[in-house]
Amino acid sequence: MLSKDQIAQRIAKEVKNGQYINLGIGIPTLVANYIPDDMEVVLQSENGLLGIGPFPKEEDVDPDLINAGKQTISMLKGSVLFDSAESFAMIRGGHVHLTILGAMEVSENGDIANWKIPGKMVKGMGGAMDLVASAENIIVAMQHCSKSGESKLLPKCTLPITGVHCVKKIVTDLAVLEVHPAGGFILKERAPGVSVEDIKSKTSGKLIINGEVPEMVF
Amino acid sequence: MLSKDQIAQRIAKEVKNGQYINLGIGIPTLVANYIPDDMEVVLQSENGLLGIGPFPKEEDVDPDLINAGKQTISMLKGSVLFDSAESFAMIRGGHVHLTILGAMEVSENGDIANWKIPGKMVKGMGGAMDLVASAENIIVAMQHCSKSGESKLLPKCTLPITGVHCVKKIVTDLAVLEVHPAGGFILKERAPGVSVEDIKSKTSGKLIINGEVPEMVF
Amino acid sequence: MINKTVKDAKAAVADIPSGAMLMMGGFGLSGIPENCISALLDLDINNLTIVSNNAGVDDFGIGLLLKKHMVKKMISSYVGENAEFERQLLQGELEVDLIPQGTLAERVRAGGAGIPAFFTPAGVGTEVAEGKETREFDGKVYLMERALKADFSIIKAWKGDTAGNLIFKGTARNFNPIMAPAGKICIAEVEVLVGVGELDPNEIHCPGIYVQRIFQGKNYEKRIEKRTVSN
Amino acid sequence: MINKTVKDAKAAVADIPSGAMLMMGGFGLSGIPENCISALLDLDINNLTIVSNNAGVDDFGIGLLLKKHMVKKMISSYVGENAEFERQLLQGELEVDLIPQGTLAERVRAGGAGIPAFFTPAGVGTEVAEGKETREFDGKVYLMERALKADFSIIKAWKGDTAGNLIFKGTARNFNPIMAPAGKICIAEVEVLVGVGELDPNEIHCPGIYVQRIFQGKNYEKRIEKRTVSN
Repeated sequence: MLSKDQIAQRIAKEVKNGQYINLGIGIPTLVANYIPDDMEVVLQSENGLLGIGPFPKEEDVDPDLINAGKQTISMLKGSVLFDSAESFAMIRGGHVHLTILGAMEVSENGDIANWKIPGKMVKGMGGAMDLVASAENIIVAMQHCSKSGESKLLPKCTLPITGVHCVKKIVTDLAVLEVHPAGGFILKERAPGVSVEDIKSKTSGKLIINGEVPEMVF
Repeated sequence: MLSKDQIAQRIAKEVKNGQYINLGIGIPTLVANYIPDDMEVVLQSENGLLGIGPFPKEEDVDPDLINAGKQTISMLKGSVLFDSAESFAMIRGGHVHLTILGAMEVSENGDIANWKIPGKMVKGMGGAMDLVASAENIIVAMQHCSKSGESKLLPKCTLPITGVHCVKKIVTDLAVLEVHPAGGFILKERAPGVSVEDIKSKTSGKLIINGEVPEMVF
Repeated sequence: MINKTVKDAKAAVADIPSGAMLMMGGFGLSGIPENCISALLDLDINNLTIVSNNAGVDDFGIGLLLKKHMVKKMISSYVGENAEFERQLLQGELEVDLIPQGTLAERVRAGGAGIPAFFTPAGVGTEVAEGKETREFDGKVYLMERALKADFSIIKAWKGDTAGNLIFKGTARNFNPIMAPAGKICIAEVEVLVGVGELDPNEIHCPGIYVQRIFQGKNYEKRIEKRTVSN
Repeated sequence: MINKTVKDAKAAVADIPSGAMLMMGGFGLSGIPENCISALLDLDINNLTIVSNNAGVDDFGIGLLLKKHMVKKMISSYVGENAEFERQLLQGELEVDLIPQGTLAERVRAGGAGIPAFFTPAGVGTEVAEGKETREFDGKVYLMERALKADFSIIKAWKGDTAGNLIFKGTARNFNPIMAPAGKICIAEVEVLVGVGELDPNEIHCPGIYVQRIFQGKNYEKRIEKRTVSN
């Protein structure tokens, strides 16, 4: 089973040189730590920045410079600042190539649920619905099962959804899976030491297994 | 009969302190010369400038600074530059209070025709259709009759129209007229030396005369 | 240039009545109009509808207006940092309309730009789409969304001149410049107010035509929600 | 930062094929991509559709492309400065689609912003409305207009960095920044190309994310259409 950092590390391998990327809160944020130094990618923060830098040194903290998770950050050489309408024009217009975000559930047709649990306090969807409706490539980072052991890869989402037919790939603590255009999770890779049977038993949606499933390489 | 400059001078009296104004090409441009010095108004140029200044001195001519008529201009203290989408957001959103423009024909219900003559080369409407569809107050500056002596104030426009029910006031070489909400040109003022009968004979649309019609005062 | 200056926050917000529809700039606590929020707290008004991406925290920002029960309804994209908000919502004392952040930004932009409605893919197939017209363009389904306007938009900039031209700083820009034209009256508070001619016309983020009142604020706290540093 | 530089105009436009849909920035002759226009003239292509507010003059700007019969169709708001244009149009050698300037700007902006359609009051009741859906919102009638996109958008800025971030000068900004995101490939020529980090992130008019190719142009003529001076 992968740690959160290992999930992030595996996702970092999906990143291509020259991409503009939006990273959600949680595991996706960790992906930035594993992007190779020789790769030029630009991270977008939907509150109005292209070119997110590392967290600032204590003495450089600026309340006027935060990311979409409200954390203080820094800028890089070549960064750009803009307003919220421009930021989502960028996202909606497909200029951000890759969105990596967390999820509560993903369905076998690529629907994602990650914003609301009925009966619990609603916090709001923030920019998630815009992101999943727009990016050409959407990768979900999440645990394979909930804390109570229920599969989060389902035939159909049970929670209110954030977007339909949008998730392309899922990286969990157990596996890498792709969503088949006609429905179903194609098992692409196993986490080290995790068996196909184990993944099968923890995937409630349709699992597609084509031949030998390799172990992940980092 | 008023000269072009006198038409502009009379229109300048319609300008109110604190207004943002778009002036069309021709007589409307001359209006700027007659706005009193103690009045603070801002002229918008739809190619991307708020705060049009006077024509530049020869040595200050800048090809990167023109007005919507493609003339070289200057900026004022407090001017702002912006792109074409922002410029028309400003116009369409009703932030420009007053539009003054020329016309080939105005109808008694406030329609305006000023962009196209069938059979002649079409130049295009430029920003005129956006301006007349958006500004809360639209004043037309034009000659009362065409060169061939035909009235330009008509029951209905004969030329392709630029906008419907939009003209509020017309200042011609003969008169000041307001468009009645229910239709008709209300004769408000006569040019010095011009009789009501004269105006009546040169107005083909419905003319509404309420009592004594005063002579214009400049 | 037309002079838009008013004396202070108190003068700027004095005529805001109960039941008004307000837009307030800011993302989280960054770029919020602190001085105007304080001045609103001193007014005896309520039943406000507030359009703001977030709802502040319990003891800062819009949270202060919520605590005083001045707000009837919030129109936001994310309100998860505020326990008092949650309590009022569960008690039925507060309404909330949650909108995808990009849709919120575009609805505000449309409101200022004279666009009454537009189509967006965000929210298709979700509960956000309920009751809304959907339509297919080039094989993809979109929702029709309406423009948002307000009686007053209350924003915060870094620098401004007396004609209302504004420059923002860092990510404190966010919703501030797009809310300016969407309010019938836009009130802008700035950290630094300068005379006309002191800002470069090419560097202005929000043209003064959208701003009706401007003043220099004071005692900015600029509270940080999540101070994160690297070693 | 991602490096977007190409050697020159020739390299930037080399893969533009016959029949391509192009957007070209500029208002009148101000802010037009002079170097790219010259490089296009050296290509053996035709049947271009060009979205540009104007069509240049007989011997400069887009007029040069027209003279070489490279253009099948112009999508513009005003084309009145060009006699060759008129001749080709009357001869049926050229198509033209005339669009209100604000609608043109908003359609381009929508194309880049992922908005497939929107409503505008411009053109209601005129021949521009023919064949278009109309709709009433709050008692006023609007036309539905569709987004415009292009295969290539070709723009001109004053300063740019190697990551494609752009700053414009004066009213030469016009359609340039909004066309950048509306092209699948955006080519930007600049008067001054600098390294990343040399432009202030707060002063950039067009973020580099929209620009795929950038180069420093040369020998700018910047012709003036109407030189008007005061004494």
